[in-house]
Amino acid sequence: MNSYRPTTSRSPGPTEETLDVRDFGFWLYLMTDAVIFSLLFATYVVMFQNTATGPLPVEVFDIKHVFAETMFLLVSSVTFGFASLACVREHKGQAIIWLIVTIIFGLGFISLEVAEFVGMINSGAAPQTSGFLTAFFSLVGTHGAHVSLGMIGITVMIFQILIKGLTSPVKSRLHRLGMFWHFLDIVWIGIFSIVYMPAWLI
Amino acid sequence: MKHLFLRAFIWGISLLGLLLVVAGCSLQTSPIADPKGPIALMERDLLYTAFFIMLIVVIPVFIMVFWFAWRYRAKGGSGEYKPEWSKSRTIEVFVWSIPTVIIIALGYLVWTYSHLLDPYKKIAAPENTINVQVIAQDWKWLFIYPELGIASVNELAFPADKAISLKLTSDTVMNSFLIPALGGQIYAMAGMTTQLNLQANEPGRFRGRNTQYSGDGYSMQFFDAVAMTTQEFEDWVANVKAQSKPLSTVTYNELAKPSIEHDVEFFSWVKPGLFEEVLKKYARRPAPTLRRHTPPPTQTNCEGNKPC
Amino acid sequence: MLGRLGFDSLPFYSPVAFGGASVTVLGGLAVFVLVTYFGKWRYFWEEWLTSLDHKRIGIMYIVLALIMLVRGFVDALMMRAQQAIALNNNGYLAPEHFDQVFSSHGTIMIFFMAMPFLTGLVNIVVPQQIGARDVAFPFMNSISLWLTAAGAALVMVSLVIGKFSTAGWTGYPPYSGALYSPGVGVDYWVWAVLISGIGSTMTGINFIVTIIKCRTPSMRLMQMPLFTWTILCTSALMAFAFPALTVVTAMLALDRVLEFHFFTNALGGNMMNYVNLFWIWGHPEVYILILPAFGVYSEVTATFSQKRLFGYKSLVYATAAITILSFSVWLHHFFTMGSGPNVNAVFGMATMIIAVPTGVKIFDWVFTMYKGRIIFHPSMLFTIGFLITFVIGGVSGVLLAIPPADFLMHNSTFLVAHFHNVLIPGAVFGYFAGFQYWFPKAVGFKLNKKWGVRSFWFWIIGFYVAFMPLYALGFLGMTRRMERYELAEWQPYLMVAALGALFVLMGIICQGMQLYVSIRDRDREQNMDVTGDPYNGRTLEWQTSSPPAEYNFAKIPEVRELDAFWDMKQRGVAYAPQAPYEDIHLPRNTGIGVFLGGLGFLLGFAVTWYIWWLVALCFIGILTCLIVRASQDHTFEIIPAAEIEAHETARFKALAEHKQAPGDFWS
Amino acid sequence: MQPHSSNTRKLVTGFVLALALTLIAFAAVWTLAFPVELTFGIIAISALFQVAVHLHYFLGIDSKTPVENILAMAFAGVLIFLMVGGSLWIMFDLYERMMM
Ligand code: HEO
Ligand code: HEM
Ligand SMILES: [Cu+2]
Repeated sequence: MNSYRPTTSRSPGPTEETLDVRDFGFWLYLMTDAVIFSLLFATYVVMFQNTATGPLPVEVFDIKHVFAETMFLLVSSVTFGFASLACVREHKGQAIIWLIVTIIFGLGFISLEVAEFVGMINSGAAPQTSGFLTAFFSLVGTHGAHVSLGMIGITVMIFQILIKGLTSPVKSRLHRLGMFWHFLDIVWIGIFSIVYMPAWLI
Repeated sequence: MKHLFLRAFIWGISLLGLLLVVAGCSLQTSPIADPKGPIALMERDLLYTAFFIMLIVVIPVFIMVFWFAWRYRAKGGSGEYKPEWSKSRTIEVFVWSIPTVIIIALGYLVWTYSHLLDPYKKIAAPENTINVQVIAQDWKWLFIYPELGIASVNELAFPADKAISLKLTSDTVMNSFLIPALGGQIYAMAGMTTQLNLQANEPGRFRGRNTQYSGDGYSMQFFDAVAMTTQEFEDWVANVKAQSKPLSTVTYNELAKPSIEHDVEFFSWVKPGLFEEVLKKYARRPAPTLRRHTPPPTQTNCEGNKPC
Repeated sequence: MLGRLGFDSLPFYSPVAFGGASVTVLGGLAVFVLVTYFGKWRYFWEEWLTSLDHKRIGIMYIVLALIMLVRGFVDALMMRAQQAIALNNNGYLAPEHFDQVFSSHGTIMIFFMAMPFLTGLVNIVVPQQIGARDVAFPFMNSISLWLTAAGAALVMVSLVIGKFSTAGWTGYPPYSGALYSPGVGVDYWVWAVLISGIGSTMTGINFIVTIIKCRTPSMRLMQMPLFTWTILCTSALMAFAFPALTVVTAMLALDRVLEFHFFTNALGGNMMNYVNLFWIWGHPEVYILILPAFGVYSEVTATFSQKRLFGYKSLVYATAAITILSFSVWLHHFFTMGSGPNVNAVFGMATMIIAVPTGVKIFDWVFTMYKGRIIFHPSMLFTIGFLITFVIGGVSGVLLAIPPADFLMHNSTFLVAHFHNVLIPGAVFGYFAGFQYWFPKAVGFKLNKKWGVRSFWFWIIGFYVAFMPLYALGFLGMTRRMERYELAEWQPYLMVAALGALFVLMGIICQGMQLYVSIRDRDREQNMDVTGDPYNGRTLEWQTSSPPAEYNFAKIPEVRELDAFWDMKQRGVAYAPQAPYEDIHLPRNTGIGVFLGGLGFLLGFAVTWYIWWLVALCFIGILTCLIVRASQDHTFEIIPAAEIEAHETARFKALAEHKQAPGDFWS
Repeated sequence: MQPHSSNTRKLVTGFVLALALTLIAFAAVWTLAFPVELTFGIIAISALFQVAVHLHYFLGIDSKTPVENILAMAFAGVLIFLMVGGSLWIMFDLYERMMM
């Protein structure tokens, strides 16, 4: 290989154009993630009657609990929205505060979910108990894992804002993280409408 | 050098011709090309029909490829050269429409024959049908004759003048049941029942096997399907009954243990409901009575605590 | 501490296994020693492993594919040898060993030969064909490469430590579940497939964005070369089909490791759903394999017929139609599972509809040859071989798509013949054609033609001899995956098939010779590709130098028509001076992709062997890599205009001095 | 990038709408005021609307969104429909034929 290699290297950051390209790429990633979730949903629907010797859905779901989880997640979506707005308006401090609020609500959601899972497992409704529970834990757990990852992302972004300030790469990352966070809220709509609510009706 | 190539070529061609003739002969009597039952026959004819329909487009493709490659070769080709020619409405219409028409024809075949040859469809009236329950095990097949109360391993006997109606399940991994000469293929899976209806034209012995890879003994997991005259079948049943070997839950569990190249074996008595018992081992859903939320249909007629 | 890992994991249980392990270990050692001896570690690390240059990544993909082709082919030879002799005896491979061989053959050929091969071609060619300087996400590209390599490494390691899966490339449960396959084999398979699959999803996203967003602004969609079109569709398939594979293998892993009940026999598992989910990915996958090959054939027929591609628009629409349709047919892989006639018929008909756009493509290539001036370059030979042979495979596919006919043929060697018939003369011939075609572009010198022609003849004859008997065996009722059999009438066919495999072996040896001879003679005047346009090409990749500068194009090209470069040559502006030059931004090399690949490999290995502390460490490591990378802003470097000018001036000077005009290689 | 077009008002509107739709669904299930079939309908419709609300007010999808993003979403939508619809059709058909 005698191909040409440059010798100089100043090191610029990404241009606005590359950031725009990244947004589209991230959007596509979200679409592929949507495929993952929809297949988990399909599997859940296929398996939710396969309770074998384990409990029925209605015996393990608690509507108040789910309602609280829903509220936490919904509010966190809005607070992230406020963080994005603050970021557009170049209010560094506000952005950080809103992000912290978002994490708090996210944590609230996750702790409720963990409490729900632990409670179920302790009452003998573990993922190993039946096909239904396997499908349930996997679907809802995958969502929970995404939310946790999102919170790690928010933490990283808080530090980036503190250290780097609201530079355009930072803003662009925050924007994509926001897309991720809002997307997870949409998945949650699916979860309470398809997983929890029918259980109380059938 | 040239001679060498020529000789090798001639040898090659003659060898090929010989092989094709031999192959052709042995294929004529192959279970697929020479089926022994009405279902397999229809399936084979369907295969052939579809193949011949497709030749309508396939042959022109062959001819055109060789012809064009020869005629328009750069060195010595005689065709004219038109480097900018790249569009032709007429050709486009043809290349889209002819395959479409063929596919419509094939689609019609698919629809009608899928319904006609649905493996669940009974072939004959109940009194002309013999029911067999089939359980796939590692690595053998158990055939239970619920009406006769007998069972056999690795031999499926039935009278040639009756249809057989199989209900299949598996007591191990996924298996696939196929008797090529009689046609039809269906999976056998634990906790589920699939069905297959077959018939033989005349008495004969056919090879059947599991076609879904299932582990060490898979290659030798075959059995004989034997179509018999009525008399032969009665003798066979009598012979089985004379074995005085019962298939109880205990002996069943013994049988179900993995074994390779299991010999043909007969059971003179089968515990009633054994097939269902095996199915229930893998129950996916609770019994309907456990469902709190399906209101019992009789509820409205009951008064107070009185049983009804 | 080491989970399930122990001394008994080493392959001392059978001489064949030990042989395989030794070859693997010695091969790895030989590479290590050679590189160390020549002191090339630094060079490899800085110039290759950490490179984000799409052309180098492409070359590394193809090197991986060629190595895995050899490995997969050795497996094939072993199976052919076994089946040729195993009439009423155990042959030389124990059942359990034979089963590892067909499983690893299928897995390797699909995931680690075909996928890297096509991804490599895509990487080298697509950005150049659309006048771009790079892919949209160069770093992600590097991750994809190294995740694929990690998967391949897992399969290779299974030769040495532990055993590979025996569940086939499809891994159907409950057989692949913990109850029936308690060893580490299926875990190796799951993680190899899962990890490389994530890489493929990323490749898909990357190239969708590259093609949509990074084309030269003057190129409209309907002016994109056909290869680029097929890659756009392939990428869409990759991005949207691979998540299904991720889901289904992850579920299988959960079943195995955490005793979940997705697909178990008992407690509410449902193995039918595995089959369903697997083929939701599996069927689009076969079009992921074939569409890039279709793209190559489109380029090759036009170039070597020295003529415009016939029916460009039809070809584009046909490709798009195949893309969507391929998501609506997956049930044809399990007609025999017991679905009702309505379901079977609808999916059967949907499957057949794909024959229409495929047929249109075939006809369009045939009419591209019509009124052309055909040059029998090896890549054109592979194309003609494809046209004839693929049709046979396609027709057998359509036969299998008729549910009642499939009842006879499902799981038989007829099916094996079908899919090799579409995979080898369909997909693999396409990759070979592309390899022969773009080789000079990638490395700057031409491939030896004589050895190329020889390898073609061995491959095509070998193919017919090896696989036509399998169609016949299907009629004789032979099933797939048999390590022994008891019907004597099968044996002659199997012996012929083994002979065919030997022919293919000759073909592979010829390819090796071709590479060797070409590299040996690369400095000869007539072998060097000075112009960058050895075949009088039509598309933009032939405008760059061979090998291209890191930035591909000093100036982003101006496209006016389909066959943009051809058009430029006609207008006499193909090599117009391009000053003044401007600074160019390019991504800076980084080792994080390599680390991520390494961590992926370790993760897979650790889960396979239940080494949980290592799993935790790997997770932390991966997260750290990602956070570090996500916090880097200055990931680019600038190539100053002066340097570009110097380089381009030198190139134009060489072009002017060169005696031949572009494209005269064949005159 | 979308944030430029979004503002506080939009966010708050979105929040109120989403909250209302959530409450409707939960209330319908909690109170069981309607027949089961109707409740299912309510859940489905409010979920669909809520997804739309989130897409528009939070993710900023509107007529100014680049066409390739919309296309990607439509493509994903079609494929998800095929995969999920197909899976459910296949699997429930199989259940029906195999559970006796
Ligand atoms: C590159 C890979 C590839 C390609 C391109 C195809 C293409 C096709 N395949 Fe095949 N396949 C591939 C790879 C596989 N297939 C399989 C299995 C498989 C099965 C399941 C069989 C079974 O398990 O019982 C069916 C029904 C088909 C059908 C088809 C059809 C209809 C096409 C069509 O796309 C072919 C279209 C082409 C045609 C038809 C020829 C050209 C057209 C002309 C000339 C026009 C006119 C023709 C007509 C009008 C008919 N395939 C398996 C098995 C996996 C396993 O079980 O391990 C693999 C790997
Ligand atoms: C080049 C010569 C090749 C030979 C001689 C060969 C031979 C074989 C053999 C003998 C089998 C086992 C058949 C059986 O189950 O009975 C097999 C299976 C298979 N081959 Fe090949 N093969 C070749 C190339 C390829 C290529 C290039 C690919 C893919 C791109 C491929 C993909 C597969 C797959 C997917 C299987 C199925 C594995 C399984 O059953 O799980 N093969 N091949
Ligand atoms: Cu398919």
